[in-house]
Amino acid sequence: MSGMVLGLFENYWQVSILRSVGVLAAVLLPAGTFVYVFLFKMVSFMQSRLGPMEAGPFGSMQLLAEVGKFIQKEDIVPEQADRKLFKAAPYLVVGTVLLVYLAVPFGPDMWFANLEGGVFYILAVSSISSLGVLLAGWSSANKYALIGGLRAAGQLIAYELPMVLAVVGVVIQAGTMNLSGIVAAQANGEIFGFSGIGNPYFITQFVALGIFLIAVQAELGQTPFDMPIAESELVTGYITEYSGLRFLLFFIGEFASAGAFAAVAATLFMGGWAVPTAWADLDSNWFNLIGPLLMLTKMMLIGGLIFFVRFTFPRFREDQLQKLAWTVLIPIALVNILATTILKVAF
Amino acid sequence: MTAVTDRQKLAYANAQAADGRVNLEFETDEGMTLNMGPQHPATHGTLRIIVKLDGEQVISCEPVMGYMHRGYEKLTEVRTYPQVTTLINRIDWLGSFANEVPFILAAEKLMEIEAPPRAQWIRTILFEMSRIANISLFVGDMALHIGAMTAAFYAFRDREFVLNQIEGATGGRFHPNFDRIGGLKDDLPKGWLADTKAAMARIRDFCDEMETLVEGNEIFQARTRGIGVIPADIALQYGMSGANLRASGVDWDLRRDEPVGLAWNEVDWKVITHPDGDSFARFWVRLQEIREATSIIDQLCDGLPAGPIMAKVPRIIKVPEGEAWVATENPLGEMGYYVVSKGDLGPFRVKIRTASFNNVAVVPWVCRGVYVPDVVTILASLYFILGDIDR
Amino acid sequence: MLLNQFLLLAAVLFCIGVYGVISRRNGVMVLMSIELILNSVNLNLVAFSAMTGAVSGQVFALFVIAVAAAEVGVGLAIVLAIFRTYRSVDLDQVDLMKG
Amino acid sequence: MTFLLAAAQNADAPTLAAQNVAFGIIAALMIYAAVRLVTTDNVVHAAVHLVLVLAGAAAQFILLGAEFIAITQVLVYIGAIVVLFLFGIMLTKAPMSGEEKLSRDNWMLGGATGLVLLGLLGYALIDSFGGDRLPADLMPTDTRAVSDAIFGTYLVPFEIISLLLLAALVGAIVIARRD
Repeated sequence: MSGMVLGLFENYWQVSILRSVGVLAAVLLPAGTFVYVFLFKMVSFMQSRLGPMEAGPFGSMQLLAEVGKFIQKEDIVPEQADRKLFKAAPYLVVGTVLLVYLAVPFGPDMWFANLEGGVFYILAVSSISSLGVLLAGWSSANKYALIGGLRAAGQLIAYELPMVLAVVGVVIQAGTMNLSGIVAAQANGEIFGFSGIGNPYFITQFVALGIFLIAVQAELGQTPFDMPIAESELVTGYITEYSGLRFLLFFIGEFASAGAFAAVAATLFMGGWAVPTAWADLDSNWFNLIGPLLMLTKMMLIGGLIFFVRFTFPRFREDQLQKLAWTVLIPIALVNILATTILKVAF
Repeated sequence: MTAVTDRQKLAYANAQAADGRVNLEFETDEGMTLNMGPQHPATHGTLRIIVKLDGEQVISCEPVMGYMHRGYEKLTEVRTYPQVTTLINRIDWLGSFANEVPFILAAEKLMEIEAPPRAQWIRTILFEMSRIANISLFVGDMALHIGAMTAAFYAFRDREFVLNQIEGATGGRFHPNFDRIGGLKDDLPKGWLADTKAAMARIRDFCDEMETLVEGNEIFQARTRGIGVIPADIALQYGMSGANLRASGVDWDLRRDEPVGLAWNEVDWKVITHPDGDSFARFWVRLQEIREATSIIDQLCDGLPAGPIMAKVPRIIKVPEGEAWVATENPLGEMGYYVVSKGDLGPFRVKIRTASFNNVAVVPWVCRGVYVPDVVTILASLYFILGDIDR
Repeated sequence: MLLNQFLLLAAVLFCIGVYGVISRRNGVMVLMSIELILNSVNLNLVAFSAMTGAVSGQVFALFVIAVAAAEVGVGLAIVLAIFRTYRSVDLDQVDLMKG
Repeated sequence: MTFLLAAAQNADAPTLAAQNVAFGIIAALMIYAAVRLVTTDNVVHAAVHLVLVLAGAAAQFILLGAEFIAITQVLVYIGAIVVLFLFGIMLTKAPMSGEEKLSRDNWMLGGATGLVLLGLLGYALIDSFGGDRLPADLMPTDTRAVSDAIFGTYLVPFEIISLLLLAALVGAIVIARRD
C-alpha cells in the first residue's frame, strides 16, 4: 500500500483524511458539474433556450441557489406515510452513491479503497439503491409512488444482469476485477502488437460498452428508461411526495450516480485516469494531479452521451423495457462473453 | 343564515351514502383504483380519470368531467351578440379564433347577411392559423407525454411564429376577439401577408423536424403503433370528429363538406385520412394537417381579394327571431353553435357542441386492457382541451 | 478474535430464526426467518473457513447464498399463489390438507 | 452489550481490539435487528430489519477476511432477495400501518423452543471451541483461491447448483403464473 499522495502527505492519518475529503469531493463535484453543464446548459442549448442566466456568470451559481431554495422549503411528510422509512429512504439512495465512488481510482494513489474485487463491489452496492427507491415508493402511501417504486425495482433488477454480464467481458480481458488493475491493463495493453495507444477497451469491448451504457441509462432511470419517474404518467413516481431537503437528496443522488456510473464506464472502457504507457510514465507523482482531471474529462464525455440520450428520446413502456433486457441485451452480453473468452484463449 | 332544513340534511346524507357506495364498489373489487386527476400532468388541466388496475393493466376506466365547467351556454344568455365572442374564444383556448367563427356565422345566418369576400378569406386564414397554433402544440405535447421533452420546447418555439402573426392581425395572441357580425374588426396590417408566408415556411420546417425527431423515432413508434385502436364504426358511434375520426379512416371534413361562409373551397387542398385508427395514426394525421393548413394559408394569402371587410350592419345589432345551427371543422373537431333568438340584443339560448367532449367519451371503450402508460398515450393522441370538454 | 464470538452470534441468529418460523403467521415473515437461519449457517461456514484457512467453507457459503435465492424465488411464488387463492398470506388459514 | 464486553475482554492486541469492538457493535446491531424482525407487526419494517441483519453479516464476513462472500452477500441478498421480498409484500397488499397480529397464538412455544435451542447450542459451542482463537494474521482470502475451488474441487456441486437454480426458476414461474 503506497502511502504517499502528491509527495506531501505521508502519515496514514493524513492520507486517510485526504481520501475522506476526496470521496465527498468526488461525489459532489461531478454531480454539480453534470447538473450545470448538462441539465442547465446543454439541454437549454438543445431546446433552443438559454437556461439559467441570472445567478453568477452564465448562471453558474444557479445550483447553489437551487440548493438554498430546497433547504428552505418545508419538508412535508404525508399523514398516512410510514414516517421513519419515508425519511430514511433518500439517505439510503445517496449513501449508495458514496459507496460506489469508494472503489473508483482517480490516480495512481488517488483512490479511497483499492479493493481486490472492485468491479464486483461496485455492481453490488449499486444494487442497494433499488432498495431505497422501493422503500421510498412504498412508504409514501401514494399509489403513484408505489407504482413508481415497483417499476424502479423491477427495472433495476432487470438491468443489473446485462450490466454484470457486460462487465464480465472487460474483467476477462483484463484478467482482474481490481479497477486499478483494469486501468493498468488498458494503459499497458497493445492491439496486435501496436502499443501506441494502449488498449482502451472501448475498441475491443465495444459490444460490452454499448450494453453497459444502455444498462446504465436504465439503472439511472434516465429517459428512455425513466418509467419510475415518468412525470407524464406517474406524476413523478416514487419522489412524488418528497419535498425540500429530501427531494434535493434524491436529486443529488440521481446526478451523483450518473457521475458514478460515468466514472465506472470511463475506468472500464476508456482507460480511467491513465494515458497509454507509451505516452508517459504512469508512476509519476504528477498523475495524482492530472489523473483526476483526465478522469473528469472522460466522465464528461460519457455523461454528455447519457444526457444527450435523455433529452432526445421518448420513453419505453415497462413491458418493452423488460423485453429489451431479457431478449436482446442479455443474449448479446452472453455472446460477447463467449467471444471474449475464445479470443482471450486464442491470443 | 337560516337553519339547515330537514330536506337539506337528507340531501347531504344521500350524497354521503352515494359517495360511500362508489367507494365501496371501488375498494371491494379486484385490483387497485388509480385516480388520474383532477390534478395530473397527463390530463391537461382538470380531467379526472378513474382507472381500475390489475397490476399495471387497466380493467376499466371512466373519465369524470365537469371540474372546470364555467357555464358558457348560460352566460351567453345575459350578453349581447358582440359580447359573446369574447367569452366563447376561451372554450378551446389554444385555437381561440376558430371558436368565434361558427357563432358569428350562426348570427349572420339568422340576420341573413353575409360578410364580404375579403373578410371571409381573412377569416379562413386566421381560422387555419388557429389550427396550426393548436395542433403544433399537440405535436410537442404528445411527444412530451411519451417522454421526449425536447420536442415540446420546439413546439412552443415554433408556435410563436403563428401567434405573432395572429397578434399582428388581431392584437391578441390568445383571445383575439376579432370576428364581428358582418365581417371583421380591422383590415390586415401592411406587410402582414409576406410575414405570414415566411412564418408558414418556418412551420413547414417544424413539421419536417417533428417527422424526423418524433415520428421517425423507433421508441415513439413502438409506443404508439397499435395502441388505442379505434375502428371507424366505433368512432362514428361515439360521435367523434375531426382528426380523430379521420385517423380511423373516415373521410369526413366539414371544411370540404359544409364550407359555410368561408373560403376553403376556393383553394386546393386535400383531406388527410389514415386507415389504422391507432395513436400513431392520430399523430400522423394531425401533423399532416399542419402541412395542409400552411398550404391553405399560402394560397389564401396569394389570392386575397380586395374590398371592404364589413358588410352593412346596423349599429345596434338585434338578431331577428329564429333558430340556426352552424358547425365548422375546428382544430379539435366539429364545433357547432345552435343559437335560438327571440329578437333581442342577446341570444335566448345557445347550445355549444364541442369536439373534445365526444372524443373523450371513447376513452372507457379504448382504454380497456391497455397499460397505464398507454392510457397517457391514448389521452394525448385523442387530444382534448379541458375548456372544450367542460365549457 | 475468538472463533466462538462468531459461532455464538450465529447460534443466537439461528434461534431467533427458529422462533420466527414457529411463531409467525404471515408467509413472507416465515420466509424471512428462514433467511436468518441460512445466514447464521453462512456465518459459521465462513468462520470455520477463516479458522482452518481452507476456502471450502467460503465456497459452501456461496452455494448457500445461491440456494437461498432459489428458495426465496419458489417460496414467494408459493406465497403469491396462496394469496391469489385465499386473498390472504395467513398460513393458519391454509389448512385444506387437514380435511 | 454483553458481546461488546466479551469482545473487549478478549482483546489481546491493539489492532485486534479494533476488530473486536467492530464485531461487538455489528453483532449487537444484528441481534437487535433480528429480534425486531421476528417481533414487528409491519412486514415492510421486518424486511428493513432483515436488510440490517444481512448487511451486518456482510460486515462480519469482511472481518473474517471473506471479501468475495461479503460482496456476494450484498449483491444477492440485499440487491435481489430483499427486493424480491418487498415485491412479494407489496403484491400481497400489506397494509401501511402494520397488521393487528402477525404472530401466532403459540408464540410462547416458539420462544421456549428458541431459548432451549440457544442454551443447548451455546453449551455445545463453548464446550467444544471454548478458547479457540482465529489466526492473528488473518489475511483477506484471495478471490482466485475461491474461484479455483469452485471450478476445480467443487465443479460438480456447482453445476448441480446451477441446475437447481434453473429448476427453481421454472418452478417459480409455473407456480406464480396466472392461468
